[in-house]
Amino acid sequence: MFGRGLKTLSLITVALIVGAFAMVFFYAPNDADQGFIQKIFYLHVPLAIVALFGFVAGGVYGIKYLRTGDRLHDLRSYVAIHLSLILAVGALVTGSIWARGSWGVWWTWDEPTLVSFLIVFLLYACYQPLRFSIEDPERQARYAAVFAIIAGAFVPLNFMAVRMAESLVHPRVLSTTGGSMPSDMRITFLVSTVAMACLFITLWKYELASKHATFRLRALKRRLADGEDAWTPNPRRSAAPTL
Amino acid sequence: MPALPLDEAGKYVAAAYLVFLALVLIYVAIMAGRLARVERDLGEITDLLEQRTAEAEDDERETVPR
Amino acid sequence: MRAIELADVGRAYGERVALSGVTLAVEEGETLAVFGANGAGKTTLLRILASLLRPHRGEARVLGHVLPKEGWAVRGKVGFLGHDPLLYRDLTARENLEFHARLHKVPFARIDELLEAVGLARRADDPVHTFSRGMIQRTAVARAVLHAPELLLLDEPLAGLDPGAAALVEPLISGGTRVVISHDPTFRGDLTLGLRDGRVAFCERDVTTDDVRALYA
Amino acid sequence: MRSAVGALLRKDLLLQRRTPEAVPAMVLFSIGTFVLFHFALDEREVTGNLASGILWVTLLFAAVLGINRLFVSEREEGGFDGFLLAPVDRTSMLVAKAILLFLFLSVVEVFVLAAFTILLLGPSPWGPLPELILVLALANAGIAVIGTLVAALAIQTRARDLIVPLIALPLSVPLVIAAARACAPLLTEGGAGALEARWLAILGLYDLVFGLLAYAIFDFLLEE
Repeated sequence: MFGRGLKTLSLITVALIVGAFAMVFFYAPNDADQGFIQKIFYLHVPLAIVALFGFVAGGVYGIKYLRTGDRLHDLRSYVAIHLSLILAVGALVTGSIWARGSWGVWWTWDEPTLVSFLIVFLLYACYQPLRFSIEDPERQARYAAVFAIIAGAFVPLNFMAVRMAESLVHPRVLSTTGGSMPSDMRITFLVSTVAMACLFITLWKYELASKHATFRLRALKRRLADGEDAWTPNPRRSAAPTL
Repeated sequence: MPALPLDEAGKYVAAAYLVFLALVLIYVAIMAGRLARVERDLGEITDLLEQRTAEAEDDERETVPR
Repeated sequence: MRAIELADVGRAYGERVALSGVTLAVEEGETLAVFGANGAGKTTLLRILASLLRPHRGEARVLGHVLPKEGWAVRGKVGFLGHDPLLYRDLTARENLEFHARLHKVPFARIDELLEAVGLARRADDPVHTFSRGMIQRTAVARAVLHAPELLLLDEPLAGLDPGAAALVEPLISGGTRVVISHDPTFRGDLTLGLRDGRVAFCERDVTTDDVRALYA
Repeated sequence: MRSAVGALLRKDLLLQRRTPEAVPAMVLFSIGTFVLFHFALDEREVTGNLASGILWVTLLFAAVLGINRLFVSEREEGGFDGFLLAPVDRTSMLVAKAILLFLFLSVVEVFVLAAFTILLLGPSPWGPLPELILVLALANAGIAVIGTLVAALAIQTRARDLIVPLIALPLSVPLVIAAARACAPLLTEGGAGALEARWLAILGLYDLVFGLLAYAIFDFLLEE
């Protein structure tokens, strides 16, 4: 059921990613200030933005889980946060590389996106340990949803606070997205972001389909093995949700 | 801030995009591992099912001659 | 009205199924006696009836309210006495009871009455951690019946009590509708439920002591 | 709900008076941390940004100690069950515990601020005291709300002592940013600087957002 439309979506994603990267290198002009290194921007910022939305989506599915008690929502929330964590690692590493290339240091506290991401990453890195340290699957799902909601609300607040706190001394590309950024750069950036979002959705659906299939398979195996009802829970303890 | 020359900047840009590629590939590798487990589980289920049908046939054979 | 109606109630903790397929009905004013070896699901059943645990399957009605949806309506009408006395060790018996009296909106006069009834009037202002096991149990009984509940859920209410103390406590916990977990095979209620490995072994009005003993074999 | 909150608070304050655990530990911990900062930084006196930063990091770590203890008596002595059996609104537990944590922090801060002035702080904090109290109160409210949520989240897990600081520290980053930046001009040598309204706005927004959120979702942490 989660696999429906996955093939089309994958093809669209591939086309968009290839197109976006082609635009980055062959269409968008080099940045006037930073030169070629600014090409990292088209990777780093979409990664960060999509991870951010992924975290918030995890919170939204957390709310849905608490309202309905449907374990599938817990699964959706878990997979969204799990994938966003991976993208956040990508955003951190690419940001760090950009800082090294631009300013000669691996880390800079003057880039609010980067600093915020470190904080958000540190918070969400607790998500899996929290899940893992709760044995009862129902309570695990409930507490994980509460965490996802708190953390989801925390993301924008944190961004605001960090942005206010950092003095904006360095030339920052993101602040120019609104006005002075040349339109060909802006279009490239938009396409890259859409491509990244598509990649996220594809992987999300992919993992949902995979996890769902695994659960159904396990349930089938248990039923065949000892004739027990399908509601006998999964014998292996894990941070991942069980259905 | 002076812009980095292309040959210097190229390394960093390549590194960043490689990080992205590596992340996606690692993800694919992990999912491949999961797929292998699903395959194994499926094999076990098939075996169980065959075993069951074999037992059922044996039962029938025993009861029929009587 | 039936005080308790259970239909195919079950509950699992993670991988372990603690209770399954419990179906029974207890009329108002009756006593349900529950027997079973350790880990047979007695405590789980009691906690479900107290709305402290959510049943995973089946339908549970307590005092006419469906659990867990109408748990709020059941709360405050049941008196629960589990293994744990639910008392703060560093507070005195009176302070503990006052805390619960405030939560249940019970006048404080009732506290003195109950402390007198369980024979603790003289020790009422000593911290609970100085109490012996029997005294803690007596305080816990007072706590459970503080708000004059319509339904009593008792897990071995006389455990650790000497005959004198048991005689004091007995009148407080008899009379109304009750669910009593017991390990005394001679104990009898109007209805007797035997649990084995989370499943119903028997649930009848007439059982012999041998039936009950067989549960522990 | 008010009577339930009152009952819970009265019980907790009574317990705290009989066996003072959290507050003395938090105060001692803070003073110990100041001594450590003195040697680690090799400074006799601190002012401005540095002073504000030391104060807030110390207060936050002390708060984590209090957060860790917040629900221990409920869990170990059956307080959760006793509370859940009563016909009261479950959110009253959140309100009572958050007020309790707020009171803990306020009492601790009285001692800690005095100790800080004596041990490390250069300029006198008595001039800008009203502004300081305003910032402390706003930040305390935030820590109290988020601390109660985290404590309730962690109390039922197996790795409680690990989960609390791991979650509470990142969550309180905006609080520390705003509180430390707001206090920095107040603790500067040669006359206190003005309090910047934007930091107060962040603190207020944080309190509001997490207060409402906690109110909406706390029930789910108490079920079963």
